[in-house]
Amino acid sequence: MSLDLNFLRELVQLMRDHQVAEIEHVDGAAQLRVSMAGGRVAAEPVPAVMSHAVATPLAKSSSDFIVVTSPLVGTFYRSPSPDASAFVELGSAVRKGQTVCIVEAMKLMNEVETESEGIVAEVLVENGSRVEYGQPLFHLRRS
Amino acid sequence: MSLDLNFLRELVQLMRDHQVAEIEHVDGAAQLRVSMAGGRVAAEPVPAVMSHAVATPLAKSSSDFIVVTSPLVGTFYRSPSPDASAFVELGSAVRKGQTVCIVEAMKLMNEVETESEGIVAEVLVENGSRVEYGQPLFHLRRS
Amino acid sequence: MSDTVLIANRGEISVRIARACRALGLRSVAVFSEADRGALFTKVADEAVCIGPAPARLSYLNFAAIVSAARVTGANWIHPGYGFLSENADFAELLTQVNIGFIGPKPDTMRTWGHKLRSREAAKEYGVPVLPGSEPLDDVAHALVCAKRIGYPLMLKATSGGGGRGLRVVRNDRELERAFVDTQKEMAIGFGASQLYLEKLLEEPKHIELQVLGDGNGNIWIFGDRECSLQRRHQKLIEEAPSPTLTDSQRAELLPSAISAMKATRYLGLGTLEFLRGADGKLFFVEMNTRLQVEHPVTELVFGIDLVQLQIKAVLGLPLGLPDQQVWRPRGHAIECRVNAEDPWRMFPSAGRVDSCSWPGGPGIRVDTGIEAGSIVPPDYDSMLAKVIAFGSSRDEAILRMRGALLETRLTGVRTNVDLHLALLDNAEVLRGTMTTQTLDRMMKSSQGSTAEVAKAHAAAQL
Amino acid sequence: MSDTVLIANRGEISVRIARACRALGLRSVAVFSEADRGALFTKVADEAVCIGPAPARLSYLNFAAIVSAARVTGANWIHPGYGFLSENADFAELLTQVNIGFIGPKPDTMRTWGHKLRSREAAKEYGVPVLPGSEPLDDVAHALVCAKRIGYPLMLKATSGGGGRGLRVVRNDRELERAFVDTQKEMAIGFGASQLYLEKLLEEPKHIELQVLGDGNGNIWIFGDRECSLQRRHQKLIEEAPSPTLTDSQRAELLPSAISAMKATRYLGLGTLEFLRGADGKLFFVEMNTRLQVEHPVTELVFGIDLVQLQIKAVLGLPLGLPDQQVWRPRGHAIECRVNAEDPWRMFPSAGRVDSCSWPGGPGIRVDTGIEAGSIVPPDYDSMLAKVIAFGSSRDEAILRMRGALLETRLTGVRTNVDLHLALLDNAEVLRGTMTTQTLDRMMKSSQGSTAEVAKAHAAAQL
Repeated sequence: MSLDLNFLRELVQLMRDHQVAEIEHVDGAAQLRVSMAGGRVAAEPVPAVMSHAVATPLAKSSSDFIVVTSPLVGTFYRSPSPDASAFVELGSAVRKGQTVCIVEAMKLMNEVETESEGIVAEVLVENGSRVEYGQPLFHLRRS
Repeated sequence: MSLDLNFLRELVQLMRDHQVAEIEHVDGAAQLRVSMAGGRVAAEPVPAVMSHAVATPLAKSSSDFIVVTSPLVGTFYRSPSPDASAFVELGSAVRKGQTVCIVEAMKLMNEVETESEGIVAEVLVENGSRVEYGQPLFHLRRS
Repeated sequence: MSDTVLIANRGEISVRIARACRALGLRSVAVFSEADRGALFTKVADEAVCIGPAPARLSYLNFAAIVSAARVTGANWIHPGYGFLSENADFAELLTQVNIGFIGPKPDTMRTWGHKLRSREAAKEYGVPVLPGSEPLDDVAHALVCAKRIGYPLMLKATSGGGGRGLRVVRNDRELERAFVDTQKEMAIGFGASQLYLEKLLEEPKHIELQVLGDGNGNIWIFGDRECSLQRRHQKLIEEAPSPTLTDSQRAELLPSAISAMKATRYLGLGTLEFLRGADGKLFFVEMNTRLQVEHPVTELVFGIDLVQLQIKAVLGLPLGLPDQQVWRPRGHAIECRVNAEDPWRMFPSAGRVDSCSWPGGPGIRVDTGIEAGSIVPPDYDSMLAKVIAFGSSRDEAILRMRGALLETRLTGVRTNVDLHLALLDNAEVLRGTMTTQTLDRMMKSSQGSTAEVAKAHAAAQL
Repeated sequence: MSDTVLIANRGEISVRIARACRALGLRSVAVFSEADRGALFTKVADEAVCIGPAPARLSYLNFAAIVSAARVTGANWIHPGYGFLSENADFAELLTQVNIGFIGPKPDTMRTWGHKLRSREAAKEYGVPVLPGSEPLDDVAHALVCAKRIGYPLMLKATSGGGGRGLRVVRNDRELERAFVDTQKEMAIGFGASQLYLEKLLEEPKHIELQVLGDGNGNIWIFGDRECSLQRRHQKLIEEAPSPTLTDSQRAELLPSAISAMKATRYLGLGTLEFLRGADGKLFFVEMNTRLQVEHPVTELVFGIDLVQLQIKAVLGLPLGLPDQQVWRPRGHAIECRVNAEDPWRMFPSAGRVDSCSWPGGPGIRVDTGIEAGSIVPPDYDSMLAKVIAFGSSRDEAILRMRGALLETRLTGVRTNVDLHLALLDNAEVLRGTMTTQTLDRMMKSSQGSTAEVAKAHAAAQL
């Protein structure tokens, strides 16, 4: 670790803004310690292994929702064929392992199944549009 | 980490501006430690824990010290000629406007005068060495 | 329909290809794995699509994900960059079947010139000198017979090896017997069908290569030579153009057969013919890379051309706008240093977050990178952060500028090998231009004790 | 004693000169004012000395402080860069008296070629075409007589003016009378002794210039031409080499007289002969800059040379290593955009702290800057942050690459004029190459309403 002035400036600003009394950081054993001036002290050694906190696509569930994400890049279809009705609608109750949509890739229709049961609370992608790997497709409410 | 004077100057400024009590940094095992003076130490800017205490050239005085800085870039001489004795010595009492050294530039001997009285507490530059604009030359203790 | 190029790669070369597309007025699509979300290369392309999780086999090596990404983004061309799928003839073949263009040679050409043994045969056919060697070896007994005929020392090589794998030096029958078994075992793990063969060992060779461009109609251009002798574990570290030791008469001798071999196979796109040069100055063809090389910028700087644009134009059938000369003369000298995220002395990779970075600039300096302040260097892929390239009117000037550029290169957050590069540019063999593929190993061994010193000297020299 | 060069300047050009010194094996010393403490240029040079407070007259224009800094650091040469003391013959004269070399022409040459009226006379003497004009004007009556002789429209100019000051267009006697009084008043404030003279006004001129190098012994090289017509308040904004409109026969016509004028005065170092080109295509000499220009990189890129190294070599008497040809042919095309800290639409400068910056790179892109993340842009000096320079094999390619490079340029903390550059590179006159010194003003007026739109388009295009 080389000592960077701008980094320090920002660090100090941060400490001031948040009334931090002490920051200790050991690189070798990967430890981080932050002490607050206000009396509330977070004294426990915290692992400094920064998890590459990536936003939505990885967050597959919260306390309220189950997020169904796309397992591959392709085209999103809500029904097995243009004439057929959708696999699920808003408010549908779905079982674990039920097919909720298709993602087409290389002319192969990949059925996307739920990993747990729930009620379809939100359809996040329009029929026929492109989806990325990991893109949220549905929100299910825990049932 | 190489010891950079400008870096240190700015670091001290940073610490003064934000009342940082301590910054500790070990490169071998990569450790960093920053402590804020916070609300505990209020009255005086706390000097940093550092072997080479460098005053910022901009801060010409603190409550304890008067810093005499170089008004130009050139060569610092403590006496009017090689044979003569120094203008001032450690412990000398100086009047306001007294010549304390010479900074030679372009063969012109520029006498440096104090802006207020005091006792010579520290001579910061060696005779015959080069000084920058704004470089601290003497510390005077208020008398 | 306007042309859209999907870039099936990541990092600096994805940025490089996106820039070439932009200069040609083509739309570009980046694909990325979850480990590369937010990376610079996903922002430089016109569009970016996530194709899978971090492991390359599930993303950058995933045929279906890449083809599907091309489909949903309307891309009708795929540029494979280097590494990953760039030399995979099966992938190229698949693309032709689904009506997507592969920016590289035809699959058949890749199968001939990209195959270690077949390319030897092809080269021989057109009079390109190759090292004495064997046919594919059936078993140990066969190997011993061949070894006797050619004479030790030898290299035992596997056709599907690479990057130092499936490669062993043997100096007598006993070593050959053991190596044969070991290599077979090594290749059985994850390298698929592989044939073994023997090749005469050149001691202290130099690595020299020719840059080829073909338009698929039998028109061939050779953009001079490069020398890439500074290697470690068969990974190139510093490359330059032209080679400091190749003489003009050697060049003149080498080119006609190389050109005729490329002409005869109607080579399309970029390719590199790799040679080894022995201590006696003789050159031998060893293999061909049927793709864009990491070190292509040194050639670009001395010829004033854009190889990636030319590659794309050649494959898309656009006019190349090149004069008719097959052989161009370089102007000046260029050197490239690969800046990697690693502790070069202890050979540790150094993944993590780049907290700040400041790249060099000014006259003669070019930087190709996929890194910016805040970038994550994932542990999943190779460790190259940037290529710093210096041009000079002479080799001396290029080296001087490179040294300055390295001193101006500052990254925090990850450890880099900049200090190793500075040490190399002070090495007497490198300065004389007499380095071989053994020079770096030799330097590392002799400096084992003084590592700390070098690091200290560098820290002091750093801004 | 080894040679040490003190760089009496700041910002990007100080970095540029330090790099040239490093490439030549010369020690470099940066000088800086208190406002520039910690700036990048103070770290790139081998050493740095504070010479005074922020105001330039107390630091960068302070003869005594600079000479004293040279003395205490053992510098025996001073490179003045551009601006500041670079065209101050008195400073150059002083240096010869204290045995310090000035990296520029001899003081006498500066006094001849750097003086607006004297250089007109010198140019005429050697057959270089100049605009019809007057001798120095004694008073208004004299001015009216001269105006009658030459014919309106005219420019009333002051010899000590510059950057748009001391310069007025007059279209009849009444305007001339008023302008004469106003200009005298303007010049009385801080411009010292100044003479007024008249020059024929060219409407919608192009600004074209020749890059000169002399070795002081009568050997002269002309490194082609540049066009710098995109100006605002006489400040250049975009420059390119070669000029897109100058024909080869015009070049052939222009060069012999320019060379003979430079030869006869045994010109030493770098210089630039500035011409105006009227709508009829005729070129007229207007003035000479006896120094390195901001826009020198575009010439470097198309000729593959290092002008700052050549300048230093010429003045230090080192071998130039140039072939004997006086006139070189450029290869390709180069464009430079000056990235300034300003709101270009409201013309506000934008001093402050650069919180983050990410410069473009890759093939054909060069960036010269004195800025890094965390840099302070002081309000005391000019607002240029960086020069982004793009090279291409054709003008179209250079423009395409420049557009991409500008899109990749990201700074936070200060406002820049990158969006104005992008708008200019979309302007039809610029794309055709028919722009004049009026084009930028015209575009600003017509886009007054659509400013917000342009800014929005740019924000969308930004990464």
